[in-house]
Amino acid sequence: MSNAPSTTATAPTGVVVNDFSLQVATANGSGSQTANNVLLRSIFRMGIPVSGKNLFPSNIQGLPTWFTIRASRHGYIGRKRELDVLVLMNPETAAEDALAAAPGTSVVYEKKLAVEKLRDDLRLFPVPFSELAGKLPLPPDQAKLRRLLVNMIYVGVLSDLMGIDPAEIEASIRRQLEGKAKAIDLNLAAMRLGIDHSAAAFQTKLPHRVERMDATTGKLIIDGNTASALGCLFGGATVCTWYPITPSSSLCETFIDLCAEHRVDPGTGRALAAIVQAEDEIASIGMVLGAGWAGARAFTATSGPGISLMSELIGYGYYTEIPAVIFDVQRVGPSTGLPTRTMQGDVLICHTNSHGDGKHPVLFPASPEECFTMAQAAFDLAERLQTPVFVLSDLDLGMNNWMADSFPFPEAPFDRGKVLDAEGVERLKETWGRYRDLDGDGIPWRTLPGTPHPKAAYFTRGSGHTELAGYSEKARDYVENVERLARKLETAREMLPKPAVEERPGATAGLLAFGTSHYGTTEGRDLLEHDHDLPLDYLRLRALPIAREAREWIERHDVVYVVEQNRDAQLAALLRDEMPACAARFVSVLQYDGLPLDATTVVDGVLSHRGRTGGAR
Amino acid sequence: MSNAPSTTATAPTGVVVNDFSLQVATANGSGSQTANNVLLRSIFRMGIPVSGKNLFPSNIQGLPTWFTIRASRHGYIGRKRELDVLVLMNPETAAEDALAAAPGTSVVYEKKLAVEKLRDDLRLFPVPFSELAGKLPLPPDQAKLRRLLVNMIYVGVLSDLMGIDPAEIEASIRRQLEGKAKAIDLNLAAMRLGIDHSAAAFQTKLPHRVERMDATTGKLIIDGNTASALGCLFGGATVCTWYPITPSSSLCETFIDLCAEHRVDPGTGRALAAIVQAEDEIASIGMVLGAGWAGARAFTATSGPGISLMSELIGYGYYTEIPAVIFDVQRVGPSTGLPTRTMQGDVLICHTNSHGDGKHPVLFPASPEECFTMAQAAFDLAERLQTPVFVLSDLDLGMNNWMADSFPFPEAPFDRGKVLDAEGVERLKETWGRYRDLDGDGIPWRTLPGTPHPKAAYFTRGSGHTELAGYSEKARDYVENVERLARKLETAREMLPKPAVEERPGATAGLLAFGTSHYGTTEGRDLLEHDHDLPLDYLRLRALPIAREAREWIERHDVVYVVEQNRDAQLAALLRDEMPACAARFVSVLQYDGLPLDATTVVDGVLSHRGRTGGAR
Amino acid sequence: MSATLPAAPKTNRIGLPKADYEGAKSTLCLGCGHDVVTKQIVTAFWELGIEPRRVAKFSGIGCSSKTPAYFLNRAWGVNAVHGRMPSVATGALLANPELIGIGVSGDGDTASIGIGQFVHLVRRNMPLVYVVENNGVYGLTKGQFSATADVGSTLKGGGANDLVPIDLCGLAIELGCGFVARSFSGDMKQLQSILQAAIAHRGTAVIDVISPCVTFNDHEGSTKSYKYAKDHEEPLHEIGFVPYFDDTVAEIPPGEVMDVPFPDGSVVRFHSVGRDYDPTDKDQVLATLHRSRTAKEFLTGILYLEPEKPSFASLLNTVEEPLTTLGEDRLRPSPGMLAAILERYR
Amino acid sequence: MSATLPAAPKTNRIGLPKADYEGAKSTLCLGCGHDVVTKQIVTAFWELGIEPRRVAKFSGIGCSSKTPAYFLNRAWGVNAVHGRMPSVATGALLANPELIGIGVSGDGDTASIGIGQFVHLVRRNMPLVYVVENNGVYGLTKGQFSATADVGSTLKGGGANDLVPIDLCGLAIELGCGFVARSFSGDMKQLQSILQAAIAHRGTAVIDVISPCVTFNDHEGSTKSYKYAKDHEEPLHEIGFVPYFDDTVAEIPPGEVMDVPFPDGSVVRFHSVGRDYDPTDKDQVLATLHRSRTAKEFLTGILYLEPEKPSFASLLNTVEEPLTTLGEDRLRPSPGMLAAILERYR
Ligand SMILES: Cc1ncc(C[n+]2csc(CCOP(=O)(O)OP(=O)(O)O)c2C)c(N)n1
Ligand SMILES: Cc1ncc(C[n+]2csc(CCOP(=O)(O)OP(=O)(O)O)c2C)c(N)n1
Ligand code: SF4
Ligand code: SF4
Ligand SMILES: [Mg+2]
Ligand SMILES: [Mg+2]
Repeated sequence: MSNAPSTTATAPTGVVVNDFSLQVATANGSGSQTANNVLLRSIFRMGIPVSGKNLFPSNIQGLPTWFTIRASRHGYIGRKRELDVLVLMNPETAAEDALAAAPGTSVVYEKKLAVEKLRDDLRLFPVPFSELAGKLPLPPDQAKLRRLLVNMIYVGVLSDLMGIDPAEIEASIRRQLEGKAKAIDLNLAAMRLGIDHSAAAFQTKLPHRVERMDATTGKLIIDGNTASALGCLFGGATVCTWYPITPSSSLCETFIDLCAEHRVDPGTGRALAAIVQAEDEIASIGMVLGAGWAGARAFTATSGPGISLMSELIGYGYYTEIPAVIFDVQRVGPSTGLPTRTMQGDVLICHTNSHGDGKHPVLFPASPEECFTMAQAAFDLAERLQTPVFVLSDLDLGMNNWMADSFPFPEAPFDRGKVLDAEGVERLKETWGRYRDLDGDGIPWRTLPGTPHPKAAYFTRGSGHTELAGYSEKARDYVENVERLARKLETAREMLPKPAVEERPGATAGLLAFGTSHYGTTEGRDLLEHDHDLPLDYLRLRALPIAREAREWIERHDVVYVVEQNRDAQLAALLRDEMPACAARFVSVLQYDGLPLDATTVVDGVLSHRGRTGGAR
Repeated sequence: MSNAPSTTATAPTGVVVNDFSLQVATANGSGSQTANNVLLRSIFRMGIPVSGKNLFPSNIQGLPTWFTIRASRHGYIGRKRELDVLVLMNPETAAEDALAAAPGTSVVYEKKLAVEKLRDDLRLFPVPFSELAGKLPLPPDQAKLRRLLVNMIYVGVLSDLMGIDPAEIEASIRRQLEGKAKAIDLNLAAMRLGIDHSAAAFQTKLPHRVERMDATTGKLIIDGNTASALGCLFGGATVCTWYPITPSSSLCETFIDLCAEHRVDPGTGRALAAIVQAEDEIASIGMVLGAGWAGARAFTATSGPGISLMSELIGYGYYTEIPAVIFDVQRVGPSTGLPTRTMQGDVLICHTNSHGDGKHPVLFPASPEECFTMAQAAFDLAERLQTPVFVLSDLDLGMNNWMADSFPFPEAPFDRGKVLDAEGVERLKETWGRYRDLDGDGIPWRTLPGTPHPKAAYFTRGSGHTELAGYSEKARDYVENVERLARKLETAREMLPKPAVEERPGATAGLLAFGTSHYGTTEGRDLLEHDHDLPLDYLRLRALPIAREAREWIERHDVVYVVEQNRDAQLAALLRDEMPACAARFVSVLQYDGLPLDATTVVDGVLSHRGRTGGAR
Repeated sequence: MSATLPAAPKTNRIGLPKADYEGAKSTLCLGCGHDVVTKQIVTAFWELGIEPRRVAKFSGIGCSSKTPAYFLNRAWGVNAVHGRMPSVATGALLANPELIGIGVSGDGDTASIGIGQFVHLVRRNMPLVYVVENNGVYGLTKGQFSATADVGSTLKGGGANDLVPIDLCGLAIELGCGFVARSFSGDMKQLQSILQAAIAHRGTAVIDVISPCVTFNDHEGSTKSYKYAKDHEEPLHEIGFVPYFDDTVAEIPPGEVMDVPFPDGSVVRFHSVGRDYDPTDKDQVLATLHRSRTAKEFLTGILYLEPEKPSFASLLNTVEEPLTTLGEDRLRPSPGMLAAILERYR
Repeated sequence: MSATLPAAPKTNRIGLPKADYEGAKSTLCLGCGHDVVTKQIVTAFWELGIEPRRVAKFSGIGCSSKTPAYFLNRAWGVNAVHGRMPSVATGALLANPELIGIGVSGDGDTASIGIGQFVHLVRRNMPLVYVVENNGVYGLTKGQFSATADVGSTLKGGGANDLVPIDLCGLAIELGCGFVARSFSGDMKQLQSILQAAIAHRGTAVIDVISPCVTFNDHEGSTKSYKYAKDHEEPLHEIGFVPYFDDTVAEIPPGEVMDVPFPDGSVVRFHSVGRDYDPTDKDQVLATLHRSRTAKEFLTGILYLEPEKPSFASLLNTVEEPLTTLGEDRLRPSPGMLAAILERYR
């Protein structure tokens, strides 16, 4: 076995431009986040579609962490299973990572880790990172800072090896460390150290190159939770209650920051929003329901365990018809599961939440811009439909950095739904009842506490009630009420965001995805078409219950591949129930290993089904 | 309009023997319960199949209550929608009840209520109950007691009008009031007062008559909760934790009483079971899981709101693989709903409980004897499968009095499942891992805390873990683990109670029911066969996930009518997901008004579907 | 025909008759303590002349929790789920701070399933009159012991409680609650003064009212029966509440007097009944309470009072108007602002 | 080659080396207070010579709640869900009363989401050593304030807490807990004695250990930092724990001494450090605690001790052996008995 590192290896056979997946392996809390974000942003600033995914442990310091940057001139920003470039900084995982790499993978690594002893079929770039860091002009007591700066050295190395413009790196560092002059200087020095070392040490560069293009103008680099928080801000949320839980915490924390800046009453200096860190999730949802009942736009954000805990009160909100917005940033369940991995595992529990009957509107944002727009839509829908509305994001969307379209300014006024003021009560007082369906759409009219009219008040209860909100155990009152609630869901169906559809002429089978399954699915679809001559139609579901358009689309296809990130094929189960006549057409393509869905899963899933069914289109 | 009461009405056109539905309308807390039970038991003692259903309000005193007794020489003991005999004692509901009665209904009523002013198409039997009660030999300060005894007067009246043997009434009173000599005497006096008055006042008796037959020998009159509690006693439950909630409370309260009698260690006088009234449902299930983890047979009983609250910990129990038995005595949801009405509304939430993926074994007892046997089976299954097991009863089964088959003594020893003692650990120590599938059935081996072997201990966590119970966030560990859990559910499928099947030669359609839907469904099936010439096969599902036998049965039928007591057709949804190829065959027949399912619902449901589909068999 | 006109009904300071403060007919058992408390609540709001529409009523689940339907029909009410009234009330009152919140709960609803939310409500000092109708049992589920049942108190069917009770007043004081009272549904006058003072208090006001369950816990052997409470009640003081709008001097018997003023100008006047008791001295209060527990005394009165304690609403420093009424103009930043924010993500 | 044999490892009274009491490698941050507490737990069980397999470890969710995996590998452990450790522990210990239970929780796990179960655990006096590793923040979710954060304490990123903290010790004492201690992960000797005494106590033993979060709450402005705790710690006494099997006299400095005996013959010996403090006088204890809060003193020691309080296990009066081992013979009534029972339903 030759242990020669790649400096002496043969030159790269072919150069690949703007199409690679790069993974940096470090330890949690080692400060690599800044370096990785600088890397990401530099590529973005060079006009190349890019995304960054942070694979971090459920601990605070010391455990392995991997950051993956995907650049794609084709615009693919989902996770790619195959890695092209590795940066190995963590002694704990270096061997395992190196051994798992595909032959030919380029590996930049801390020289001491001696990866060359393990493999001779990789392109190896050993770098004496800690030695280099020792050269940084720092007083000896700044060992910790030195450890941080090591990370910026690999940024420099990659700049040289891959052609990332140092000017963009510099600009990114300046932006990232906004105003901290000393830190900026040190980081720039570290970067240059990396560039210089690499330039001298490696004549042969990486086959994966970065070249300027123009595909990111006007785009953002942003995570979904920030986008959702912005949606709440622009959507007029005034009450936010939360209990910290990964991966949802940053949604509310960002909302707090945004409110500190944008929700201060100019006259009095007082807050235009009430934000409460509750004692637990049951209290958060209780407060949201109280606020929604009083007439505020209220939301909470949580993840699976929080949804489980909220179940009783969510059912209460459904039956009492109180507007509420619940962001579920999904992580891997069941139970505590893998708190720092991604999953689409709460589809079923959210749509059918609580005991007894009940179905709830669920929105599926697939991108930061949809987090922004759907957050706003959720408040409109919750107030219009008078019911809890779920926004189902996930860790991948919520916490990772995505290249995103810019966010449109919302021109439409808030839809506050059917609220009667004193005048309205006066006008309707003979016919109005809190739970009476005056319009045939299943949605009753409500009044807000405090409305100055002696007939405006009503009583809210989670037990049986009449149209006039009186207590009732009568069979007929109950049946009429829950049938109206079912009718209301049909009304919702027409109001919810419509599916996004892409057709291929002649395709009789289609792929159906939602949320972040979009990325692997669309990329897989392209691969199926180009590499396997298998064009497929595509529908991205944007809400539950499914729209008429989605039903019709499904009816038009012989086979519908339902792509989900959970074991139990939860969406497929709901679709089979919605469309029994089409139940057998649904073929599940599943990934549930906690990693974002990749195109290979989709390609393999579809092809293996084709194999099973004879390969017919 | 003639106001003539039935004493002057024409004689009954035809006598109907042992086939009627009788309803007594009183007020809650008025003490009619004793009288009604005496009535029920007297008919039972005369050898006639009978059941009693109490329709009571969610309050303690003063609101309307209806008690229905159904006697049927054919053995039908489900609810009958059509009532033959009314006893109207409650001024609050008399008019409404009378107006709702079908023409020809026999009505016994407190004379003061003047029902004759409302209808002339009923058989009317006015009785001056309070006047008669005045004649009872009671001191004047015993007004309350007098109000109670009024109820025994209507028992006497009905005895005379319907032919209920006074000797059996007397025996029933003696049994009901066991040992309370004075109370027995007074009740007997009240009964005789009723008999005598009726004999004198009404020459024409009721067309519905009671005649001795021999269909109840060896049978019991018992409610499902008592039967379940007995099942827990004989099933070896040693830890019971609970939080009161209608309609489940009596299950645990009976268990407490049974333990006081049968679970006292003869040597020490100390308890052989720990029973805790917890502070809420989250604590109850937490304690059950703690006890199950330690190796005890532990259970809790609750209803829908409790299940919602328990969701987080149920998912924990699933993922950590801890035995637990949860009785859900269902009531009407969503939310607080109708706490004193019945429903099968928790099928979905129980089977798919909690966030993330997860499916749980659910047993469906349909009778007291199944409450008894399935309670025991649940402990065996929970320990064998190492997972929470649900026993899904409902208010109708749990709280009403049913004629039931006697309970078989359980001869088999407890199945404590795969537990390794010190010796076992020693033997397997090289291969054993807490979550390792040594047998290929998805079920690992566990050790109990305290086992004296240095390698016996392991750590239980709701987060990701390896086969050796170590913490893990690795994709492969996670996937292998949840796939094993899925495999375990397949093992469960084969172990769970098999469906009960009844075939009709040549039938290509079938009825599928579960739990208390059994009664209305089988009666409806007979009606469909006899009155509409429509023989149908029948399958009663006894557990989820469904057995192979049930799948095959479904595959053999073109149309499967799935009868459920909920709005959302929850079981049908699960079946469609289980058997996509058959999804379109499932036709739902639903009743969700809080009343026990009746045969008319089934007949109407099937016929209207037949109408829709052209009436083909 | 000659007939005198019916006398115009008596009205309060905002011109409303008492009937406008009543609710639906109670469905509780005849004689239930809770119905008595309901009446006192009606009277308190009426006497204070508070517009019914400004009141928001909250409860959990239980017989006690049904009562908000039985008072102030013209106020909005929420019958939440079991034990979660505090969070629902908190959300509503944060959303609309103009509402005057009153919550009614039971000992099961508060001390058992709801103790967590109770603790955090008190910790936040959310302005809410929190009445616990304490009967030591779960009435609505037919008489099981709750967590406030005393050691040795028996169930109707026999069986004595052997777990130490949670003393909600002691707990609230220890948690820093600024208004903690205990009363008895049989002591209407005292309860009335306490309720009025509680309504004036701008923070969480905990009132633990012993309110006997005549159906399940009013027997010999119960320590929450009418008889037991009557026999053992020990008022700490007589209480007079003088609302800010009242210039008449409160009619109080002679004796030692201590006035505690409220920020709005109302005054709670304590008239000693022989005891040396200072309701503003926390340690003395707790020690007295503990002694009384051992002595099986049933102390009533405003046990602890600290009217100036900052409430959660003030800590959050939200605008004075209801958040519910704010429109796009106040809530939605401008297009330019959106552009500026997004610039950070390029 | 000449080499001396390695010295045989030191063993405890049941002959086990300390290594047999250790756990998996910690994954907490370097310097986290929780790791220090872990070490003391290892030492305590080792010194007391308790068989590891007899110990049952419990926790909720949080950095602190991870620690049961880091001690006593040979004991069974349960990492439950957030805030629900008390119920899971209760169930396990009722099922098998031979187990010695120790629970480790965080301030978020206990005082926020878990306060309800904490209150009821204490109320039941379920035998369990309940260690709260209190750092005033949610470590695992990156440093938000918990319900024990002091007023005025700041977050790392700025922002001060303005809600009054829940004092878990004050609460436990008010609820009648028989063993309430507060300590500091930096005061290893005291913590060791407290842990040993707690393990000997047959009821709930609450130990609130200030255990700094070096990553999120160890800065200037925090009142739960190492520096703040060190600077403000005020031990109430020195504590010596003399286990029942130990006949050597505990080494204590001269001064005033108070011995509190345990039912098993162990003794907790308090050595006054100048203060007049009686840990068995509840009112004095509470008043001292309240005064110290106002004075911003950080009192440590066994604040309150009442070793004879009956535990839940004894109230339930279950058999002494584990319920888990009982078979059909003890649990299943006879066929005749079934027949007799059923006869009642005919
Ligand atoms: C989650 C949940 N668990 C249990 C119940 C059943 N339940 C209804 S009321 C009640 C207790 C009420 O007791 P308390 O609060 O003391 O009120 P009271 O009836 O005594 O006035 C219980 C346990 C419920 N409604 N919801
Ligand atoms: C139901 C639920 N909600 C929220 C979380 C997220 N979470 C994990 S640990 C934690 C707080 C831990 O704080 P603390 O108990 O003080 O422990 P520390 O990390 O500070 O030691 C939270 C909120 C969770 N795991 N489960
Ligand atoms: S059961 Fe008790 S608490 Fe409930 S209404 Fe009747 S008397 Fe009142
Ligand atoms: S984050 Fe804080 S509490 Fe958690 S391990 Fe690190 S130092 Fe300890
Ligand atoms: Mg009560
Ligand atoms: Mg903490």
